[in-house]
Amino acid sequence: MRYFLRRIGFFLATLWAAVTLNFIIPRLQPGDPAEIMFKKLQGRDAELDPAKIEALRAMLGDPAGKNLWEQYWNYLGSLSRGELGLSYTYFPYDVATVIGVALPWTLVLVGTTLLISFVVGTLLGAFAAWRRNTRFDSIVTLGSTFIGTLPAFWLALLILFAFGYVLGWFPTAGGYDASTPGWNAEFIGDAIYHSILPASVLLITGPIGWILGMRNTMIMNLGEDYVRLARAKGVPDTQIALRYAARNALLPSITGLALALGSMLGGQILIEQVFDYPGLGRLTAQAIDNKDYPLLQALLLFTIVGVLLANLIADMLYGILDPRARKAQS
Amino acid sequence: MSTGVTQPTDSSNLPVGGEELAAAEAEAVEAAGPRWWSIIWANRKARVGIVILGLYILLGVFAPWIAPYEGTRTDFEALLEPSAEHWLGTTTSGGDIASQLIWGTRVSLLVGLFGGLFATIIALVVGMISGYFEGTWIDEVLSFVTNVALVVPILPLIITLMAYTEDRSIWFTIFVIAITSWAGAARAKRSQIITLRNRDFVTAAKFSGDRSWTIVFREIMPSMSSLIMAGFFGAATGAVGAEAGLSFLGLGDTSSVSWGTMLYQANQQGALAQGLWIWLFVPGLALAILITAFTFVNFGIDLLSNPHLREDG
Amino acid sequence: MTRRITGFAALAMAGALALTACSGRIQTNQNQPGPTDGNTAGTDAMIEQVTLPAEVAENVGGLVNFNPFSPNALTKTYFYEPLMIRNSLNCTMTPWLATEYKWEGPDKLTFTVREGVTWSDGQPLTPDDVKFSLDIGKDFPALDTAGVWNDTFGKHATDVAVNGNNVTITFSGNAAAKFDSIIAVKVLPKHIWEKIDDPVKYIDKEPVGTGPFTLASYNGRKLVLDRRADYWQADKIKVEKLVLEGNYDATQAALKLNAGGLDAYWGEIPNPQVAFVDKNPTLNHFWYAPAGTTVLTPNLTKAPFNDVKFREAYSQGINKDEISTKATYGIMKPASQTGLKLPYAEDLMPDDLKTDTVLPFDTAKAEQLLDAAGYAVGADGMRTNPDGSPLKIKFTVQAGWIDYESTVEVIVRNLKSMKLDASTVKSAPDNVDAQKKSGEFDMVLEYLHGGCEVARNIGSKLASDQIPTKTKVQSNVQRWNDPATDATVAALSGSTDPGEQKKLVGELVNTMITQFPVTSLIYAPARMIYRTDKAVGWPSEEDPYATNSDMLVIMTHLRSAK
Amino acid sequence: MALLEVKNLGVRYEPRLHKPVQAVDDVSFEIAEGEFVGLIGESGSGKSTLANALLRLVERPGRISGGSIVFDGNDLATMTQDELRPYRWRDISTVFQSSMNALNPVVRVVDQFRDAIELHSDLRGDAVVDRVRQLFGMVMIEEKFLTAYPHELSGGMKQRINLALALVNKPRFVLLDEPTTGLDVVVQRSILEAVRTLQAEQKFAVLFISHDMGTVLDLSDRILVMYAGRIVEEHDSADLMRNPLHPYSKGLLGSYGDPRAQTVRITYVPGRPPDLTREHAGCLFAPRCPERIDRCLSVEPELLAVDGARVACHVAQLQAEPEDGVEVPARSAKFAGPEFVKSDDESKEALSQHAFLTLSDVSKTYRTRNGFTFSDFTAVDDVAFELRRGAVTALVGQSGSGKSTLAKLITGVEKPTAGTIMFHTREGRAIDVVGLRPGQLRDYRSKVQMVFQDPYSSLNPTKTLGYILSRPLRNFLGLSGEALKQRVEELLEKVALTPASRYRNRYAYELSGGQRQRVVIARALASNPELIVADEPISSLDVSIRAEILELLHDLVQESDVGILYITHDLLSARMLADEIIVLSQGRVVEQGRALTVIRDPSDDYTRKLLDAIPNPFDKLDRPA
Repeated sequence: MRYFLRRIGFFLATLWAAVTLNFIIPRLQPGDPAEIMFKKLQGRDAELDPAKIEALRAMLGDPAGKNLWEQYWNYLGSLSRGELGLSYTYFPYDVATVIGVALPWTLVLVGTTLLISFVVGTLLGAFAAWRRNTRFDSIVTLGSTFIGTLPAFWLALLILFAFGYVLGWFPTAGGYDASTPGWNAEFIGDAIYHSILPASVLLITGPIGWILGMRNTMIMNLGEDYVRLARAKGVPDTQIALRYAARNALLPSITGLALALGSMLGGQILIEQVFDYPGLGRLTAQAIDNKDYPLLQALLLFTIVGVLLANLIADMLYGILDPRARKAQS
Repeated sequence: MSTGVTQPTDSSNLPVGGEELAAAEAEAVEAAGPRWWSIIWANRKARVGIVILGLYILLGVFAPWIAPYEGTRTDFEALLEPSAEHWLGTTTSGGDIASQLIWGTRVSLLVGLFGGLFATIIALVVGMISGYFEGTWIDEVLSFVTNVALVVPILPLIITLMAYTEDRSIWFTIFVIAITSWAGAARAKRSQIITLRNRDFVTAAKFSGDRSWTIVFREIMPSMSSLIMAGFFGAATGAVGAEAGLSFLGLGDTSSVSWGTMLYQANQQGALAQGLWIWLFVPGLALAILITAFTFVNFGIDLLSNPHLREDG
Repeated sequence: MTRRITGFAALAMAGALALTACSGRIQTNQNQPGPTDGNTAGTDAMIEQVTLPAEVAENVGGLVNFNPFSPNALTKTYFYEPLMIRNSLNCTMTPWLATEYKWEGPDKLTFTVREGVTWSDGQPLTPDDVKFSLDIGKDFPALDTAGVWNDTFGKHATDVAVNGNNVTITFSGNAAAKFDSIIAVKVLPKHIWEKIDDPVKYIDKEPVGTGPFTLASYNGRKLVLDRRADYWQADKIKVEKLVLEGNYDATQAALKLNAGGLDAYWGEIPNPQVAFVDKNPTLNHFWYAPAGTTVLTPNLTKAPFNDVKFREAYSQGINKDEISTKATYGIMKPASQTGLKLPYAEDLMPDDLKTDTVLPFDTAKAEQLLDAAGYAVGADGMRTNPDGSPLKIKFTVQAGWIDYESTVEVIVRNLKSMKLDASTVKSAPDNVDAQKKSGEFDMVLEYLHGGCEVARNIGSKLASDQIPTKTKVQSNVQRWNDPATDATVAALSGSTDPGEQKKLVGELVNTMITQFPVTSLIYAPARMIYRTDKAVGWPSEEDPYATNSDMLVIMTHLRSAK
Repeated sequence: MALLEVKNLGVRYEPRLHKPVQAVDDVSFEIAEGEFVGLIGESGSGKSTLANALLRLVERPGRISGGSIVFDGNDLATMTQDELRPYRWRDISTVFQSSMNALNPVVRVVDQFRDAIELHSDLRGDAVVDRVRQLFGMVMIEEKFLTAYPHELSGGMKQRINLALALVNKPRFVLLDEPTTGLDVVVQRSILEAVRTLQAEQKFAVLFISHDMGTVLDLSDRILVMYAGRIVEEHDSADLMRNPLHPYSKGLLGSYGDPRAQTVRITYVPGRPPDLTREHAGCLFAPRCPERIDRCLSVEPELLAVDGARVACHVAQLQAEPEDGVEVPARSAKFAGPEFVKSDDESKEALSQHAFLTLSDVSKTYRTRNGFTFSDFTAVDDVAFELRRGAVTALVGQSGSGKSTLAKLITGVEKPTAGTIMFHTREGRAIDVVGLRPGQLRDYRSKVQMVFQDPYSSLNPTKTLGYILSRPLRNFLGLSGEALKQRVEELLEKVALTPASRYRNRYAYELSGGQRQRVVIARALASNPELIVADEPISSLDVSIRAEILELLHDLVQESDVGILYITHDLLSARMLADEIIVLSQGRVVEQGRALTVIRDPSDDYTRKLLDAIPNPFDKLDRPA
């Protein structure tokens, strides 16, 4: 009980701090959204037409007009009512709608690749640990170390260059093309076709962390006495690997997965940028670029709540999976 | 098996007696277990990492002598093919790619060194103090700050902070990277110090009349050196990557040449469409190899704190 | 983040760009590159489909909105039409929904509304629609993009009246300078828009317009428009299907163009000659019209930039040819110090100014002038202020604007060779704007608009009421503050007499070439990159009937290539 | 035929980074069906490696370098793991040393039995649970713990369960590797009782490995003594006590004394075990051996039969079969090395000193919050006693008896919830320890110092000994420069780390355990304290060197007026060092008095229980008191 109260108290306090930071950070940036929007619309080299800028200011509301406290209270007030405001960029759409459009793309792309990476990575890591110091292990660890160090955006550029431009096998931008979004085969096929390149980048770089994490915990677990005892018991190797070492080594990975799923809501800014993928990451980049405060705040809030909830879930999951943690919590 | 215990064997006619035995014991204390550098060096990956890192450092330090031209020079003819004058050709704006690459080493190493250093220092101070005063309000506050820093999405934060600055110097990049990337390490150090704090030698230091500050930074911190080193290299790896990512987004210090800015320029100038693959490929490769080197060195450092991972035999 | 906005952003100007009421003269520039063969022929056949880049950059897909006031309307060009369209190069006027206009004194403007125009729902266009479209900005300042109801550039309107086929706007005073904004006002169907509670937040999913196309489909990514057979000038529209799709970066755009996935593009493609034209010289073309001038802008409130001799001196030592090469692959030519877009605006040049007004690159002369003005070389080999204090110049440039960065690189190198201690500070574009507002900069690059009305481009650049304030970016970034110039600008903006205009422009030009408030570098482009396998008749230097900001006009010129 | 025949077994570690080590060298022995054999060895003797080799659990970089392990006629040493599997747990099972980790922490206890049962028998389902119930009964664990997770069990319970687990398939041979190390004396006792009973019932053969001769002698038929990877003596246990042949065996036996004697004498083996990574010639024990002859330095002794036993010692062999021209000392059961003597008279004298620390009615209650309710736990309950200058007072009790809490209260680390603690300084100043503010506490600590249990964790591994010793000198005495250096060297010499200049710049990890503990004592002495609280200072040291530390502490008290509070669970060592013994149980003082009186004539049941739990090899012999 006390544990729960503490967790929830922490959750709320962190949420408040994050929400406040979330309010402050976008406002640290210089620039007037109306002017920025104007430049965006008119192009870099354009006549500065005061009439148009004024009209835009009137449309978006002038943040310079109110003092920060007032803005802050309004912000907290509307947050508590669940109002996130209207996006500047997609005016007059409200940010929830905008996020709603981008969310499925990120969820599907990042979620799927994350799960696949997790499964593949964990299996490879476990196997590498079990076959420690073999050729397989060296290839997996060395390979994943090297691939893991490749800057993901660069890898994305190379893949885009090779398969998108040189070979022309895959589209170079976007989430779909001619099809109409919805539950129809044409669209799903189209979306999958477009997601192959970004997904491949995420699938190349994704499993690395899981591989190394799993390998390390599993190697440590293999040195534990209960694994030695299992050997002494005559438990067959595969069972030792799976039921003893891997099962226990999996615990941190599973909470890690919960956390990763939480932070997934932030999208993959760089990758989505390179592939021009219509997900939350690109949306975040746009919002930053456009000084779209309402959208940016909502996106950051979304990510923060995602991470916090994931933390909460991870804690509880750990409690369920590891009886030791349960005791520590009570 | 303890292998650190030693005993002399050149026992030529040893009489039975305390004094001489004591003398023999005194001799014996000289031999000790393997030193940390030999543990690291013995690991093949770490060795490769150290060698590569060394080469990069040489390249960075001696860039003015190694690079054919100044990295910022752009007054060559544009789009030259690789040749004796321009080993990797020139960019669309007439920069020598090879020179930019070599000079870029400096920026990445600088970012790695100082970004890693600053992040580690922040993590260290916050983590150490928070951990040592676990349970007090100091810890509550610092842990809270750490946790908030952990949940705030880092990349948007960095981008926002970078966009805020007037002067995008490399030092500001380093600063921003450092203040956004310390939290995880601080948490690790906090939990480490909580275990160390209850070691007898800490209590002993209290009994020796040492004050909290001395205990935290002179007694406990040196025991965490492998964790700190690992944290440093981790942070350095992150910093190098972050700098490249930021530069790639056009938020870097464009007045100095770094691999990230090279990639940015290449991407902006349509290197893909113009087929200038060297321009795009080489900086990323240099970056990847450097990060690999960092990671490999860290493999070696991990062995210090986690003997399980030592690849004996 | 992404710089891929510039292309489509220029397109967005189509519905918004102000045109001025001064006259101009078509000139062809023989120096401009870009082959034009294959662009002039054409048949009367229909063009099956033309594909252009999307007008919106930020497209998460599915957020349909055609409200022309929304920043993110999927198109602002093809549904709602303006009253008249003016070519920003040759300044000719094309009547559109209005057939005629007439100033009845500087405070009364009358348009004659075209007859026989129908909305896409079959209703006829009425003068009431025009009145409604002008009035809407009164109730909703956010929709007053022409500044009809406020005092920007001329006095505000007091009344809009319908009289038969005529719509008359009455102003509280001289409003001549508002003309260009007013002709660009989008005409809305009153019978639909009058029912909308809040047109500012109105999400327009089924647009009813007078334009040449109707909405066929939108899948969140690809906007397909169909030709309207009952368009009022349907005979001029040969394009059966117009597809607006994709916001591309330079690389993708080049690829799409080369592959035929895109028929025209007006964003930046570095080195279009190599990246595009050379790949198929008969079909691939580009034309970069000068839209304005990139000017070196010093901070005139600071020493030594407040010294005209200093400004004159360094202006001699800037290598504009190299800037042209490094920043634009030699496409955009060095610009005239007059601030006028030459040769298009040649007839506005004072008659006595027949010399080449592009300042030559002459470091020796610059140094000589600096010596003469007392900027002596100090012990460290760098020049000092006349009072002996150290002289340092920080050139602030928008980080990430690659052509600007290249330009500044050249300038700083030039300044150094004049023994001036110059350095570059690359700053976020937003920060550069902040500095322009606060006046805390030494030198920046600025854009000097090359529109038809000199009062609103060179005039704005030099008028003291256009000095940026803490909260507002305005044109007079260098902070030129001269009552005589202000008087000239005021006279010019209220003037309708060509002779007087030319005299007044001459005064502004004189200020430019003798006072060097800013130093012209190279022309800034209005790009048009296109292929001619499907459609011909794109604007070119031989036929500069429009720029990329007038796509509606271009649509009426396109003819089938087959 | 013997059940297990080990012949010339060798295990070699060949790590990449270190020099190779022959951890087990040429070891041969036999164990008959149903026989109980003890294996004695101190840290680093290779006994655990031997255990791993017998179970074929040696992992890289170690390997079995030679010899055979014949079990029931089949050589385990050369089998593949697959061939070996049928033998595992059905014929050979084990109880590991670390009871904490041998059970999988995330699996319920019953399921850990299940796989052992199902792998090797036809029992399934409820039959398995029945069998586990039966085993729980055998080791006296309640059935409700069947579904518990390991962390919910106490250390003793875990080890009982491990024992039950080892017996699950009625094995013929059980290897017990230090099964009671780290457990409380009383718990230790009960587990050994369980082993004894079950072995008597089920007649499985046992190899019982321990560092503590006391526990092994008690149970075993036969003893193997291991030193530096070799068996140095093999002897029937009863005879070993009377006639130990190897000097090392004598040294081990000499470290036990009879606490009831008027004057207790115990010996210790000076020096440290050999570094097996170095080349050696001759007998590996020779450097520490008081009976050494020249031959010992050059010729390595073989394990040969002597008087019905086997011993690897030239002297013992020569004593049995003299050789011309080689002189050997006369046979003696006593270790001829240094000896520590404590007489009751000293205690009497010490107790006449006046008290300088007085505890009156001291209680300490910890409050834990559990949801919205609180539960109180009284760690120290109304305790009163006095400490005397120049005297050693032992505070004896099991873990949880409150003795460590008392130490914290006395040193000012924690405050009592009730009662007073008064400290009278040499200068006659009275300090109210309870009322000390943090600033004053520091000053108080210059008078009260601690010696910790684990010398491995109480010395900072990153600091030189010189630094460690300089801190209190600098902080409390304000010494610096040459004076500081000199004082550091004096301290080192005082604890017999000579020459001091050699040690000053050393690190703790370069020292042996005994040496480290001497440094810890030196540090405690640095501030010239009036009271030293020694918390189990010898319990983590090898048995053969414990007396050395006791002697050092004893000498301190004799030489100065410092008082020592000796905290221990071990009545024997309390008797060895202390003048007065205070027995604590559940936070209360249950017995208090002169050391010998408490030992000889305990008035409390608890004290008697503690006394019974002392593993004393001499219980079996009728040694005069």
